[in-house]
Amino acid sequence: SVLEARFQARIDAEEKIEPNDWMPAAYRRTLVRQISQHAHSEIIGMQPEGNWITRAPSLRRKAALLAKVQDEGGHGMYLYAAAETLGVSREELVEQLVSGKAKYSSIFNYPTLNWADIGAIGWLVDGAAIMNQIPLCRCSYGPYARAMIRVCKEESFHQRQGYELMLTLCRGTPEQKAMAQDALNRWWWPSLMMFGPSDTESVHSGQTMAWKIKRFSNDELRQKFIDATVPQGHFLGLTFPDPDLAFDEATGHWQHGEIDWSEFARVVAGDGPCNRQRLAAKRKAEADGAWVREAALAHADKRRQRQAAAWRVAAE
Amino acid sequence: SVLEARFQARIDAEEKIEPNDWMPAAYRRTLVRQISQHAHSEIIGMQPEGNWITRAPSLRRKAALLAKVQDEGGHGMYLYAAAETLGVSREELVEQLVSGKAKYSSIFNYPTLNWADIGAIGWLVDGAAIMNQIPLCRCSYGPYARAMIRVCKEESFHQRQGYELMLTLCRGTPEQKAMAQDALNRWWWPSLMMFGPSDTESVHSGQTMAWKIKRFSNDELRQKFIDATVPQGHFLGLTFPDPDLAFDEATGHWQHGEIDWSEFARVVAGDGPCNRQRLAAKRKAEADGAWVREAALAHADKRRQRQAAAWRVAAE
Amino acid sequence: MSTPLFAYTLRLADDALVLGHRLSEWTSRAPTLEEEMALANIALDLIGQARVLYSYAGEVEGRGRSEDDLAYFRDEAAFGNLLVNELPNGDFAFTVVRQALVSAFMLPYWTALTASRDATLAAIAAKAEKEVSYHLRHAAEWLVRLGDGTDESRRRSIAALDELWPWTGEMFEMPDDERALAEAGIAVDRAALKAEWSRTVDTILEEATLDRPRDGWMQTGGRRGVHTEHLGSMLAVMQSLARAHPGATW
Amino acid sequence: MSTPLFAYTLRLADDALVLGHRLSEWTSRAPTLEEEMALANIALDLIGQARVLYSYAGEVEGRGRSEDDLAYFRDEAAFGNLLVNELPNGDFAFTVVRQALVSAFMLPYWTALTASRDATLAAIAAKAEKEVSYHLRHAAEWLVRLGDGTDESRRRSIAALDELWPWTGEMFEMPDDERALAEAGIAVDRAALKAEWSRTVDTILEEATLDRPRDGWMQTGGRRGVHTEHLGSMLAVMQSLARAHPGATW
Repeated sequence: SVLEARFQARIDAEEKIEPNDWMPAAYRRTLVRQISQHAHSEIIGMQPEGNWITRAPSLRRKAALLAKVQDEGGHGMYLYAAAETLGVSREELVEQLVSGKAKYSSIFNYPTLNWADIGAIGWLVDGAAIMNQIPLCRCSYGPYARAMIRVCKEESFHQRQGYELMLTLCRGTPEQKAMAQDALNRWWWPSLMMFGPSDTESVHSGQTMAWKIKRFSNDELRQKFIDATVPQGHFLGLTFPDPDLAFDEATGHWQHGEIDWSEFARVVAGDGPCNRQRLAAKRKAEADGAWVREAALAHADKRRQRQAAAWRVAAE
Repeated sequence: SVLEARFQARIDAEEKIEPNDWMPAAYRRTLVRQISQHAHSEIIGMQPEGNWITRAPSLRRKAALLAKVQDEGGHGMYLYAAAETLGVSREELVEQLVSGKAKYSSIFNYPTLNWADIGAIGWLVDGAAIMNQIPLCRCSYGPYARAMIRVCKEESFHQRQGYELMLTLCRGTPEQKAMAQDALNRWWWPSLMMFGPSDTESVHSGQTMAWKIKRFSNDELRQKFIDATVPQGHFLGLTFPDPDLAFDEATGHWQHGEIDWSEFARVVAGDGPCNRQRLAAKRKAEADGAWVREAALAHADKRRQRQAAAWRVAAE
Repeated sequence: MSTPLFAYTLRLADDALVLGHRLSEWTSRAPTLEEEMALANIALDLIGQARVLYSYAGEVEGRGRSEDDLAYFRDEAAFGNLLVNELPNGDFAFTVVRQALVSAFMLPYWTALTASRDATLAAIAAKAEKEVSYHLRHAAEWLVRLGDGTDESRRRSIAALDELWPWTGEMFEMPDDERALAEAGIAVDRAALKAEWSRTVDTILEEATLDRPRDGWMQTGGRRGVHTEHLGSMLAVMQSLARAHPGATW
Repeated sequence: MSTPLFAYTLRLADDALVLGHRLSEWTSRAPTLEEEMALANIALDLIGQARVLYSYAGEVEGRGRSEDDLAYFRDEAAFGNLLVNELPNGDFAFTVVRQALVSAFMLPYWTALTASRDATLAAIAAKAEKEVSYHLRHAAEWLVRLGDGTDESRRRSIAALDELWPWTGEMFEMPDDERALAEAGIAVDRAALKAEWSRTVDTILEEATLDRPRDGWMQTGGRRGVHTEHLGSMLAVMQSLARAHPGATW
């Protein structure tokens, strides 16, 4: 259609699409799915890290972790707001999360088992997220692109903080270094999976590339991440749990062993270590908070009515 | 009345009164109140000690503490059973406890704040309880006397175990010894209050003495306890939190300072450190378990009906 | 170097840490995302206050103890915080009512402490005053919503108020070693803040259409290290990792 | 002296301690006084099993570690217990269903282990077999009552069964170092017990009028020290006092 052609022309010209602009239904649908999935990931991602707030081993780390988790809540808020510009409400989106209809990043279905996991999440998980998200700062949909600029700035702070935490552990006692190694062992492969299936398998890529929602392929981003991260890990004195990891002088890239995509598929489908736990915790929080949200609405209502009555009196 | 005179004669002859024997209504009432209060004390007493089961510092102590708390549940069971022989049901008694109508020993309204409190409860609280309870083994009401024989045997084991725990701490590190001293500081006065008001103030004593429910006055029992306990404390190398504590060569007794009866009255009336907490915990356990008890009844009922049906079929 | 000043500063720090820790337990459990952020903000403020106070206490003590030594390597009986701060969070109404009652006291407290002759405490107080003024406003707004909201929120608010009231008296107690400090213009007379606290609370309760509970016997003990059973369990968790690796740097 | 025997004994001990600890958390919270006693009995049996197993593991290791060194001074990742044992207690239905599922496995396990060539393990197994036979009977009776009780108890039983089922597969996994021990007649082939377990569970579920959940993906990791987030919190509390006073005698 003419509208579609004009829309694509704007995209091609690197113009931003804004909420009131015409857009194809599929573009809108894709964005809602991607943005809300991203928002849900921030929200569910608060759980594994939140697990260590009460046990953080120093006050400085406790404050930093709490602030980090709070930032994630903030990211969730910006992203829900960006999704709302596309005509869905936050309530609908949360309902989709709680009912299990909506997905969130599968990485958060892994447990945080020792303190180094907090470092590893910052270093690897936030690191991988940034690789995915930096191109999104130039995404064709304006509100999403602007939200991502803010998110990326904070994420890269978190990433540096996570790496610094790992560094402290790796320069600490043997027990602390062992924690760091254990965390790397458990988080490395799931982090690589965060970029999604290999390009040969990926379903949505073609159209989202054309719409400039996505700008690089999964494998390209994964390779960028590996190339950036492996030297960092070696600097920490840690070993990656991949015997096939090797530097290819010819290409200048780190080659990695085969990713267990059956594990990825399984965890996405619901059978990960913590899928049920995460959803149950979220459901419980929503259910426990229902009376509070109702009270806030009821009070706002009473207030409005009282104000209206006061105006009527004043008008008489 | 003739019945009353005959009843008192049996008591005077040290005969035991049994459930089916005639007894004055006031005797029955007094016993129900005393036995159920005693049972409730065992049940509520599980809470302060239970507070340390998950943190017991060695497996031996963990097992011993769990077994001890279990014994207290057992005492509660014998005592409820003894009370039931007087025509009240356990449900009624528990209802009185949960509704706050029935009392329990006020000592359990104090918190257990360090591990030595577990030793102090065994040494002092069980020690005081035994002083109160040994004469009850000869109480005129048969079922109560027999329950107390069993209870006393276990309590004196707990008392020795508690003292041994204190001894271990007092021979341990300075921190451990400080725990023991801290525990003695907090538990000493409340333990003395366990014997009840001074004889000059005590209300029920005369009649219960005549009925041989009680055989010694509050002050007599308290003095016995102090005389037995003070040398034990000194052997531990601990200081009692009573500057007036002094051995009277003339009487051969330890003299103690004034007891703060206003504190006692206040805590009995409901304003102790843990009164609300203890009752709330008991209420929560009862409420949380309601569906289980209902299920057990429903299942027993179904079973009976199926059996009855089977018999009818067999009879046809 | 003075021991009363050390003990005093430590108590202020313990108050902040213990309540901050409790609030941090709300993480990923709050009733709304906005409230998630707000509770974390308040917790962060309090943990921040605890950090500077512990650091200063360590300096005053002069034995080289760091903020973490004081937070992670003292036993329950050495903590001098208010009992009300250590009570478990309960439901959201309990958390809100506690925050309102405590902040209504802490705001005039910090205001008064800005005039302390101890320049460090005065500076800490000036920052804390701003923070707590937000805590009070936030908690009061919620209390009004809950008290004047639905039947359920009202019922829960009344229950929380009733539950918490006996723990408020301790706020106005002056530990012995604090009197001299107050007379010297270093610390603040806590008892003198009772009237202002009362007015603030009455104003909030009135807007929340809630009755003020009657004063009865008041719980006490925290300042002497005699706590509730809840602090021990909280510290067991909070200190577990630090204590498992004594001497480690994090 | 063999490391596999040490690791194996330790896993058995961890299984017993972790589940025993969970059950001990029911203290003063059980639905009836009788059940209070029964849960404490089972917990005591399990803690007792853990004690002799840790002692024996310490002996086998030969480095002088006591039962308490092994229970209180190992980190989460060193624990080799089944994940199912570390899950929080949930409601009474969850506790009952877990106890039934685990006991239905442990009974034939201990029975088989009574024939171990390792005399100490055989003796421990003989005692444990008697104990677990009671645990199984007790849990099964409750499960029948709950499954065939009220609508609510039935609903809760189904939910617990559904929740717990994915954690049962791990019981039949043979850690590598256990195979050789089993072949040497010291340990027991866990996988070989699956059929008997299945029959026992089916019998109980039938009487409880409950459907057996379908087998799906099964959780795993405990044997390699990769646990749920729940074990860390449990150990933080359990080990707190012992770790705060390293080297002390209790």
